[in-house]
Amino acid sequence: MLFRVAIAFACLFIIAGVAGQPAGDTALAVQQTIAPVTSLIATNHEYDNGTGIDLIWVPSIDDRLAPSRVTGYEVWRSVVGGSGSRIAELPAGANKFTDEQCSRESTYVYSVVAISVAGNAVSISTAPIQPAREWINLHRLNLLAIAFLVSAAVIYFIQSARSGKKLFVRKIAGLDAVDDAIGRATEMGRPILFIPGIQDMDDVQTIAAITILGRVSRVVADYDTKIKMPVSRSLVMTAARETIKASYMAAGRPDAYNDDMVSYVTDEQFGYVAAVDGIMVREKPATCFYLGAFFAESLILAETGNSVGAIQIAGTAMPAQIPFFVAACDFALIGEELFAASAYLSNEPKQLGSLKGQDVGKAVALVVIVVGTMAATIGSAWDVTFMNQLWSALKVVFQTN
Amino acid sequence: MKREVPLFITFFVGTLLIASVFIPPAESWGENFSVYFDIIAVFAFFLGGGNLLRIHLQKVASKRPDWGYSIVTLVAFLVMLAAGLFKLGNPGGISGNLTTAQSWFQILFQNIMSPLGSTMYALLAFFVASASYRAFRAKNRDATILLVAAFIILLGRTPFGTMLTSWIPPQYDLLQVPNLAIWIMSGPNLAGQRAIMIGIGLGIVSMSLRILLGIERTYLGDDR
Amino acid sequence: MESGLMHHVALWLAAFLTLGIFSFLYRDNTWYKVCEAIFVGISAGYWFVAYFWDNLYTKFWVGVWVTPMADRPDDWYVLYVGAALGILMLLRLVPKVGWISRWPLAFIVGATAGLYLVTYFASNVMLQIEDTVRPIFGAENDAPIYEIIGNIVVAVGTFTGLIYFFFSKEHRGAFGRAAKVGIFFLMITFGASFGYTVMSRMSLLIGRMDFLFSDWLKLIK
Amino acid sequence: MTEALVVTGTNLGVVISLALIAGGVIWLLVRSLKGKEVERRVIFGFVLIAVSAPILFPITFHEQISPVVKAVFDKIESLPAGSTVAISFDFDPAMAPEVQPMANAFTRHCFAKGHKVVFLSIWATGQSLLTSTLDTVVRREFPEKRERIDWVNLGYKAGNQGVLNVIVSDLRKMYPTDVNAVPLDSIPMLAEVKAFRDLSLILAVGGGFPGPKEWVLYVGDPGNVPIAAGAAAVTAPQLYPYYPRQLIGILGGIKSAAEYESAMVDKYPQFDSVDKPGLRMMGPQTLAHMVIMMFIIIGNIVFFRSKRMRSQL
Repeated sequence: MLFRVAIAFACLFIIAGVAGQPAGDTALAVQQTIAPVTSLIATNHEYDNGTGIDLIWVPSIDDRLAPSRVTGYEVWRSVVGGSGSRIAELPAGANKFTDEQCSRESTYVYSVVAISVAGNAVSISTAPIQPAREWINLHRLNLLAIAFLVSAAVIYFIQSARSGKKLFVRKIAGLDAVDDAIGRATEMGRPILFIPGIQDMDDVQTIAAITILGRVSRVVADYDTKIKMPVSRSLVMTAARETIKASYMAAGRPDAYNDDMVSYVTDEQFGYVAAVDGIMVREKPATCFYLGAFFAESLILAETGNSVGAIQIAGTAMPAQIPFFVAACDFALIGEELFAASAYLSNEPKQLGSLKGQDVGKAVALVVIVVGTMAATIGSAWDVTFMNQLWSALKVVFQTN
Repeated sequence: MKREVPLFITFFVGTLLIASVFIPPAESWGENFSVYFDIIAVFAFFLGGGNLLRIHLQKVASKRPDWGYSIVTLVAFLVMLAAGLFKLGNPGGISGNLTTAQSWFQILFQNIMSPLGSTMYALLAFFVASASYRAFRAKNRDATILLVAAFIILLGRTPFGTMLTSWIPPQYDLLQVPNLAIWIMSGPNLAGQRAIMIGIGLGIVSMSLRILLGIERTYLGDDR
Repeated sequence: MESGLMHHVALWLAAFLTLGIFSFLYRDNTWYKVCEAIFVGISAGYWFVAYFWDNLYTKFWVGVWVTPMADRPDDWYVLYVGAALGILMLLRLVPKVGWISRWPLAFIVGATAGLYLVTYFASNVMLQIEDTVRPIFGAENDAPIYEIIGNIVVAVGTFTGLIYFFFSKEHRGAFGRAAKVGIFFLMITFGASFGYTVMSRMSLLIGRMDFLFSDWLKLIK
Repeated sequence: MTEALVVTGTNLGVVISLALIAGGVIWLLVRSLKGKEVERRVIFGFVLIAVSAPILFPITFHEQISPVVKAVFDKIESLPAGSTVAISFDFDPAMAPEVQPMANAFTRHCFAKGHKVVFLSIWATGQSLLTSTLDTVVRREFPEKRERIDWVNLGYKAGNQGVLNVIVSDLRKMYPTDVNAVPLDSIPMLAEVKAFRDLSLILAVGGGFPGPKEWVLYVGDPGNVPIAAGAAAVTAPQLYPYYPRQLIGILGGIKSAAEYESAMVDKYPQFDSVDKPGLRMMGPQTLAHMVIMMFIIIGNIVFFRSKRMRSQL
C-alpha cells in the first residue's frame, strides 16, 4: 500500500516539477526535491539456489553533487499479486544490491527510492522477474579445477607408489623419535601420555591425532608399555578406544587391552587441563604426546610435562600454539607435518605417495608466487600489458567465492 | 560387512559434502551436518559421562589411593546435572531460561566454575615466564633468531621500547622498536604464517583423500 | 539480587578456589586436588546440561515435536537422521552389535574430511597464494622503502617457508639452502608470536590478582 | 616522540616494589654469573610480585593509537548515525580481562555515535559476560537507549561456525527470537536486518574457536560485511593475514584496548570518568614484560657461563 502511495507521490512530484518549471514559486520546490535513480535493472543472481536477484542502477544525479543531497536509498520489493515492502536501506552512493531472500516460486518487482531531507524520489519499477536456480556454481569452477588438480596428483602418486615405485621422503625429526620415546618409557617403567587436543571428532586435527595414535599404540602394544589417554570429548574417547584396541589385536595381544587406557575427563578446556596436570605430576609419565588441536593449554601442558622430566613430542596445526610447542617441547611437528605424520609413521608406500602428491600442490604454489609476483611487479612498475594480463589472470584463477 | 560399510559411509558422505560446495541446491548440507554432529555428540556424552561415573565409583568402591577426591568429583558432577537438567531454583521452572541469574546452574557456574577456569588460565602467565627463561637461549642459529624476534616484540609492546629508541630521527623511524615490532608482525611473521597455512591446507587435502579413499583407516579400529 | 551473606560466601569460595589452583605452582597438594576434583565434576556436568538443552532439546525435540508443522523448514525431518546416528552410537553398550557404532563415527569422519578438504583448500591455499602475489613496489609504484622491503620479505619468506615443508625432496644443495632460509622465517614467526602472547597471558593473571586484591581483600578500590 | 612516564598513586609503594624487583634481579644476576640455574618457583615468585605491586600501587602510561586499531575506531566514526552494528561476545571468563574492555569500549563508541547494536554470543560462556556488559555499560551509562529499539540481545546459540554459516544469509532461521523470547519480527530495529550480511559492521570480540577468524570465513567473506576483530593478543598474529582486506582492523590484547580507550577519551571527553581497564592494566603488564626480559637475559648468561665452563673442562 505504502509503496503505491509513494509511487503516486513521486509521480506527482515529477508532474509538478515538469509542469511547474517556468513558474518561480514551484521552481524552488523542484530545487529542493531530488532526482530518482535511473536505469534500474534486475537480473537473476547467478549460481545460487534460486534465492537471489541482483539490482543495479545509476545513482541519482543529486548524489553526485558534493556534498551529496541524497542521504541514502531504500530498496522496495513487491511480489506480483501481493503487497510491497522495504527490504534494504543503503548509504548514499550505492548503485547495487543483491536481494537474497527470494523464493523460486514468486515473481518480483523492485524499485529504489532516493532519500533526501527535502523529499524522496521513487524510480521506475523493474520488469517482473522470477529467480532461477542453477545446478552448478560456475563461480567456483576455478576452485574445483585446482582442488581437482591437487587431488589428482595425490591419487596419482598413491597409485604409482602402490605399483612399487620407490619414493623418497625426508626425515621428520619428531617422528623419528617416536620409537625411542616409547622405548624409554618402557625401560623406566612409566606410562606414556597421549593428548589428542581438546577438539571433537569434527575437527580434522583430532582425526589426524587419532590416526597417529593408531601407529603409536601399535608400538606401545609391541613394547608392552603403559599408555594413558585422558580425553576431553566423548566421541574422541570412543574413537581412541577402537583405535588402541585394534592395535593390540594386530600385535596379537588383545588380552592386554583395557578400556581404562582411555578415559573421558570433561569437555571444559581448563577443567581438562587441571586434571591432566594432576595426572602428570602424580604418575610422572616418561613420554608425552600432544597431537591435535590445542589452544591456550598447550604451554600449561608442555611446562608441567617438562617439570616432571618427560620427553615431549608435540604437533598442531594451530598457528598460535606452534611457537609454544617449538619452545617448550623436545620435538614439534609444525602444521602440515601433523597431517603427514600418520603416513610417515605407517611407512606404507601408498601413504607415503600421498605426501609426494601434496608436494605437487606446494610446487604449484611456488610457481604461482614467483611468476605472479614478477608479473605484478613488472606489470605495474613498467606498465607491460602482457604482464598485467598475466597478473590479473592469476588473480582470477586463485580467487575464491 | 563390519569393515566395508563404514568405509563406504566415509567415502559417500565425504564425497557428497565436497560436491555440495559446487551445487547451489545442496549448499545447506554442510549446515545439516553440524546439526547431526551436535545431536550425535549428546548421545556420545552418555558414554563419556558414564565412563566418568564408572571410573570414580570404582575408585571409591575399591578404596584406591585418593578415593576421597573421587567422591568430590561425583558429588560435583551430580549436583551440577541435577541443577541444570531440572533447572533448580529457576523462577521460570523447567521452561525458563537456563542461565537466569537465580538458577542454581548459573550460580554454580558463576561462583565455582568461572573462577576455577580463569585461575587455571592465569597459570599460563607463570608458565610463559618459565618457558621464556628456559627456551629463549642462543643455543644455535635457529634458537638465536627465535630469541631476537621475541625480544624485539616484547620490547615493542612496552613504553620502554618507545623511550629507548625515540632518539632515532623520523626518516629512519622503522628502526624505532615499536615500529620494528609492527613490521616484524606484518612482514616476516606474515610470511611464516602464510607458508604454514598453505602447508596445512595441502596437508588437509592429502589426509582427507587418504581417509575418503579408505587408505587411512586406523580411526575405525581397522589396522592392517 | 544476592543477599549480603550469599555474596560473601560466593566471594570467599571464589578466593578459596583461586588460591587452591595457584598453590599448584608450589607443588601438588590436597588443596589443589580438591579444586581439581570440583572443577572436573562441575564442568562435566555443565557441558552435559548445555548439550542436553541446546542440542537435544532445542534442536531435536523442539524441531520434531514442538514446532507446528507450518513453521518447520522444508527439511525438518533430517533431524531424525541425526538422532538415528546418535542411537547407533549408543549400541556400543551392547557388546554383540557394538561394531555398528562405527557407522556414525565413519559418518562424522567422512563428513569432516569432505568439508575441510574444500573449505581449507579455498581459504588456506588459494586465498593465501592470491594474497602473496602482489607488486613489490606497491600498486601505484609509490611504496615507501620499508614497505618494499616488507613485500620482498613476504614473498621470499612464503616461498622458502614452503620449500621447508617439501617432504619428497632431500634438503640438499640450493634446495637445502632455501629450506634453511625457510626455517629462518619460521623461527622469526614463532619468536614473534611467542613474544606477542606474553602480553596476553599477563592480562589473565592481572585479572585474577585484581579479583584477589580488590574484590576479596578490598585493598584497593 | 618522547613519552612521559606518568607516575601516579602511592609513590612510596611504587618505589618499594621496584626496589624489591631490582634487588632480586641483581641477586639473581650475581648467582647466574656463577652459572647457576634459577629454580622455577623463583621465577614464579618474581612474576607474582611484578604483577601484584603495580595493582596495589598503580602506575599508568600514555598510549598512542596504532594504525590497525585506528582503522576500527575510524570505521565506527564514519558509519552514518543509526547504522546497525553487531558485537559478538565469543569468549569465556578466563579471556574476559583481556577482551571485555574492548567489547565495552566498542559498545560505548557505537552508542555515542548513535548506532544500533545487536549483541550476541556463539560461545556458551559468552552469554553471562554479555549480560554483564549490558548491566554495567548499556543500562548504567546509556539509560536512554531502549532495548529492542536501540539495541537487542540475541543471546547464545550452540553450533559454532554452523551458526555463522546460517545467520549470514538468514538470521531468523537460527534466532527466531531474541534472548527474552520476543520474536525478531516484532523487534523494530531488526525489521530490515534479515541476515547478518545486512549489517553495516560486525565487531567480533573473542580469541578462541570459533572467533574472529570464523567470522571472516563464514560471514565476512561470503556476506561481504566489514568485520573488525577484538582479539586476545595470542590470536592477533594469526589475524594479520586477513588485514586489511578481510578484516578492517584488529585490536590485539590489552595494549590495543588501552589505545582504544585513549582514543575514545580524546574524541569523547565525557568518557574520561568511566573505568578504563585497558589503561589500568598496562602498568602491571609493562612490569611483567620487563621481568620476563630480565629472565631471558639471565637465562642466556647462565647458558653461556655453563657452556664456557664445560669447554674448559
